[in-house]
Amino acid sequence: MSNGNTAWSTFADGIWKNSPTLTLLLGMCPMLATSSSVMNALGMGMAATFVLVMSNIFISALRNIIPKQMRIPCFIVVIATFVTIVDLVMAAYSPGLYKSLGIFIPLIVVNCIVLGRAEAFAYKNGIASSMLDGVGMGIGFTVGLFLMSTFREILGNGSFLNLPLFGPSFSPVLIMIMPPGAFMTLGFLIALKSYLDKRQKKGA
Amino acid sequence: MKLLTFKRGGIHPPEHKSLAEHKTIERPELPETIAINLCQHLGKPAKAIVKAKDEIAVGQLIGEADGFISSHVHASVAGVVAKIEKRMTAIGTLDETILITVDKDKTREQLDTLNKPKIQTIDALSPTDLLGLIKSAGVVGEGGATFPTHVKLSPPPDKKIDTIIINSAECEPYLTADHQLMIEKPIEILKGIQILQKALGVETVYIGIEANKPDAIRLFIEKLQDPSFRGIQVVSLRTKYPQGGEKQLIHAILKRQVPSGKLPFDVGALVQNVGTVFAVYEAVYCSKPLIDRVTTITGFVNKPGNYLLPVGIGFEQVISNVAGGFKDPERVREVINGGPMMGKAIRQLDVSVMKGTSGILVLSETQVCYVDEGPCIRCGRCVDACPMGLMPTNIAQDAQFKSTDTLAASMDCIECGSCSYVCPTHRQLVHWIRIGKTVFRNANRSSK
Amino acid sequence: MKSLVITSSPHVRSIERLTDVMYDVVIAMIPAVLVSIYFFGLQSLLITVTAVVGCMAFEALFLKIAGKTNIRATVLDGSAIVTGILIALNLPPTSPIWMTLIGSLIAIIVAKQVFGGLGYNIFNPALVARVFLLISFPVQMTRWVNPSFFKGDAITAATPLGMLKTDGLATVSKTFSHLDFFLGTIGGSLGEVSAVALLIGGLYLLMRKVISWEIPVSMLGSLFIFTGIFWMLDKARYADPIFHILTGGALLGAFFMATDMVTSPITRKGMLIFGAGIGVLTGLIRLFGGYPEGVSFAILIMNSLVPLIDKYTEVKKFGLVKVKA
Amino acid sequence: MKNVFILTIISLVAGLCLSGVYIGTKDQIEISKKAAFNNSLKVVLPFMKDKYEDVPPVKYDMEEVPIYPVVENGVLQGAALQVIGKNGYAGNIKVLVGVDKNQTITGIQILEHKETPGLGTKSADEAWWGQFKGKSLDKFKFKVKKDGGDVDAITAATITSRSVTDAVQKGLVVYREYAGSFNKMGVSHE
Repeated sequence: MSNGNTAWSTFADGIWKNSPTLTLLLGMCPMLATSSSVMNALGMGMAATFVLVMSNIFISALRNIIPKQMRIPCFIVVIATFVTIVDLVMAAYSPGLYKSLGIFIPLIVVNCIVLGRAEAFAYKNGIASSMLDGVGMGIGFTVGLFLMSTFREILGNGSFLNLPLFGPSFSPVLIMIMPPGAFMTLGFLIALKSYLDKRQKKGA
Repeated sequence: MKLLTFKRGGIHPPEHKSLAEHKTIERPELPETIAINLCQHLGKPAKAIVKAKDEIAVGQLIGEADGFISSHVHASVAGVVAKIEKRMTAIGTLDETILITVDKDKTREQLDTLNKPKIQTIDALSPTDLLGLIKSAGVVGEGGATFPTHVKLSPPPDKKIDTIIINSAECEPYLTADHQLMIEKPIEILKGIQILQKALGVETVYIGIEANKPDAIRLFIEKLQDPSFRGIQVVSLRTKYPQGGEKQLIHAILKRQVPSGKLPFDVGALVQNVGTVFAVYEAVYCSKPLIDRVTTITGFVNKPGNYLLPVGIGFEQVISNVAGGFKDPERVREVINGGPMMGKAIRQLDVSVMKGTSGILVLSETQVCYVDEGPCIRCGRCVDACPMGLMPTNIAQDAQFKSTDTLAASMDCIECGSCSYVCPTHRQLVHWIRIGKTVFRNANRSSK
Repeated sequence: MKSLVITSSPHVRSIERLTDVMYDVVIAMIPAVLVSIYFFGLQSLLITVTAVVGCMAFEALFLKIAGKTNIRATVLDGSAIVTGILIALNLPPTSPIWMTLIGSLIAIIVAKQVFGGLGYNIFNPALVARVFLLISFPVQMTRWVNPSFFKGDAITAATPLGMLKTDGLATVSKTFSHLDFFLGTIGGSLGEVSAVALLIGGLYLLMRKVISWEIPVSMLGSLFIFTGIFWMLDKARYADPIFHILTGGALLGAFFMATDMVTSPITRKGMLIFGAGIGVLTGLIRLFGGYPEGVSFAILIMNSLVPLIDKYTEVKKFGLVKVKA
Repeated sequence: MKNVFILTIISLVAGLCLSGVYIGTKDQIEISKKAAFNNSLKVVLPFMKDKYEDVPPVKYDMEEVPIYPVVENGVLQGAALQVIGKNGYAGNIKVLVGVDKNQTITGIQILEHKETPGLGTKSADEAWWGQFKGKSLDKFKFKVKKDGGDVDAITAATITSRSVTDAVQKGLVVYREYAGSFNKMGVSHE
């Protein structure tokens, strides 16, 4: 396998095949909580991607310095730093989004995707591929959130990116933007993904 | 009279007894050949002690008991041994079988002498003598389980039996053989009971008869007026399936529960089928081994009735020559050895009648239940119907998925079929529970 | 002669079939359906037909997509029809057709088939549909009208329980009498207005032994006792227990939904616990919860406890007695 | 020892970075917060010219009601009051109520709530709260119609409507008291 191919698969794995939300089922808490509107979902996705990429880069860079026994505290410190940066910047320049994402921004610290990639990938791989992995996983997370929030916002609020799609006579399916709707949508998305994967496998 | 019954579960299937009810026991034409299986009983098969071309007489010992739980097998006809080979039995096993070419005249002649009582009383015989006679006559339980009777009559010394129960419930639908035997041979049966009383040293005997046989109940009450039959009582049982289950019968009559995993003698009881009692009578009074038995042939045949069949007569022979043949051979779908609830469907017709064949039931295409298992809808009917207080649907499910959580309970199942009978989605509960027993045994074996 | 077939014992079967059970339930619901047509007019017939056809169509569709073979038999086994009628009985008389169809979709696809079809669903499909609709479309789901087939136009009205929640007990007692609750001349969903029609259906089911007495009796009994205690404490504030039994979905739930075999315990003792739990939860939600009516939520909550109840109420095996020493 | 040292270094570097970001964003965060609140104030007090008096909350019936009065040339022009609507569908509702000098409502804003999305949240739309505009205590009954008042409740969200209506009424009552004491004593910053 050529080198370019490996880099590509490192990047592409996270987007679909090992999608963190639909296959690895990581980061479900922010996923369920912030997918009630596309705007929130994209904000969350980008914030998490930023943290993921930056922490992957730094942890990979420091992987020869960080002793094995102390790696988890070190990861947390690195991740928490970037999360706090995102938190502060968002509060300063995007107060509306900051308000609606609320507690979930600081909670990126304990998002399993970030810590999981740090442990499983960045600590063992070089800076460049760690960055690619971070970008791929981040996009995968964002794609999952985007799919879910699109479905939920259109059905549950009759809008997309806060733009109303239907006339005033449309009754939105309110349950979809409430917590039960999040679980149902996630279930259906996972089912859809395994169905598509299975069909692809059969075709190949 | 108050009707006794067991407390939990039970079902009321349609009886269909009118087909063969009150039909006098007939002795059929003898066939040209006969095939006697050497494993007619629960336990180790008997060993053949004759060989091809040997000339044999009626009642001659041809298979010798091998081990403690085993039983003798005797020739039911006179003739010449044609060959000895492995053949399919009516219960689906493959066993050594002795094929005999029948000498009809000699058979008839010898049977007449054999059927005559040789002694008038049993006063001269000790309990050990009685047990020996029963053992050498190869008597086994005729209810279907075919447990060697002499073994059952020799409980371990620390188990004291205080009550004998004669099982005349005949709760299986369609079957009427025991009923007819009671009507025709009451005195012989009572004498047989006396033998059991003496052999075990037990005074108290209950004859349990289901209330759907009022003539038999009346007849026995009348016969019991004779003061020589001491300690014997008739009890009427409610008509409910499985009233004749050993543990159910003990519970109904004595209000004693046989503990899970234990045997009747653990609660001081002994249950004998009425047919077995008659065989015991013949063994002692006539020195006649168990070579024929009363069997009900019923269902989709022209001449349903009760017949005294020699052990080893072929099913095909029985149905076509004895019971007048199938009503419409094209529409016959299933032939069952035993009753409809617990009997086994046979694979082919060239199997022969055994000591445990209480009935031969022929079902037509409209009577057969082709099984199209649906999903369990958790209606709970099987739980209500189970006389053993089990949860059949749970056991079946665990058996299906090979999970051993509840399978220990499957060992208590008596396979009476009540659960499968009531299931509205036709789940094969008994079938799955049987598989569950095997799964459980294997799991236990491998864990040890 | 054709070759013999081999079946496992027993070789005779009870004539009772799954379809008989299901169609008995359908028959038992006829009085309630008729009363709803009498009170609310053809609209209610339209809702019922839509829900039933919707359920059967969605079931057929799902089985087709899932590649099942016995589609016809499964769709016609009666369970989809029962679910359809139950959905209709749980909807207000002004329900739009599209909402009824969404209800059928949720009941059959989400609550039933996704779990594996009949026998494997954890929650009562009709109730899942009702709760889904209630949360999603609260406006349409709480638009009640007075029964007015003969009086001309329907007037918007409140259900007695809704009125109790927003206006207090005094207004309720001024507006309705217990006879109204009994006959059904009150606002409410199609199937919950007439206590007498539900009782007829319930008695039919009991008589046919499709349901057993344990669940209805323990559910209504515990609701009666629970609301009765509060009524005794403060008669001006809390409604009397008879009111609570006759209004809302208590009777509909007790006879037709809590008794759903698939989603209720198997054992008799379990049924008693299950029913009692529903009664108490219903009372709690009605007296202290946010929604005026709590039967659906109570049943769904208890549905989720069924495996646990079954585990702890296993029937006592025959022969579990001490061996005499 | 080495482990602790490395962790300390990493933490130290991280801390330094963070202090930098914090200092860089601190002012902007303040500005954003103020801007957000000012936007709400502008909606409820259309006549306000960018300036309100900073006064301590008014005490009313066991609770403290934050008040933002607008004073021009020593004359009270009106005020925004931050009142709590009790017993909402899911907890309390924080409402900002704007009142002008004629003691009529100029606007309201829902600051915080936990109501059902799509139902209770409709109370934040002007389409609904617009009905309060220009209403005063003497000419309008601040109760939902079901309770015998003049307020059209939100369909299927009577409880939310009732809670918000109570809050608005409370705002008017508190303002009336405040206006009374203001006329006696002027602006009091204590």
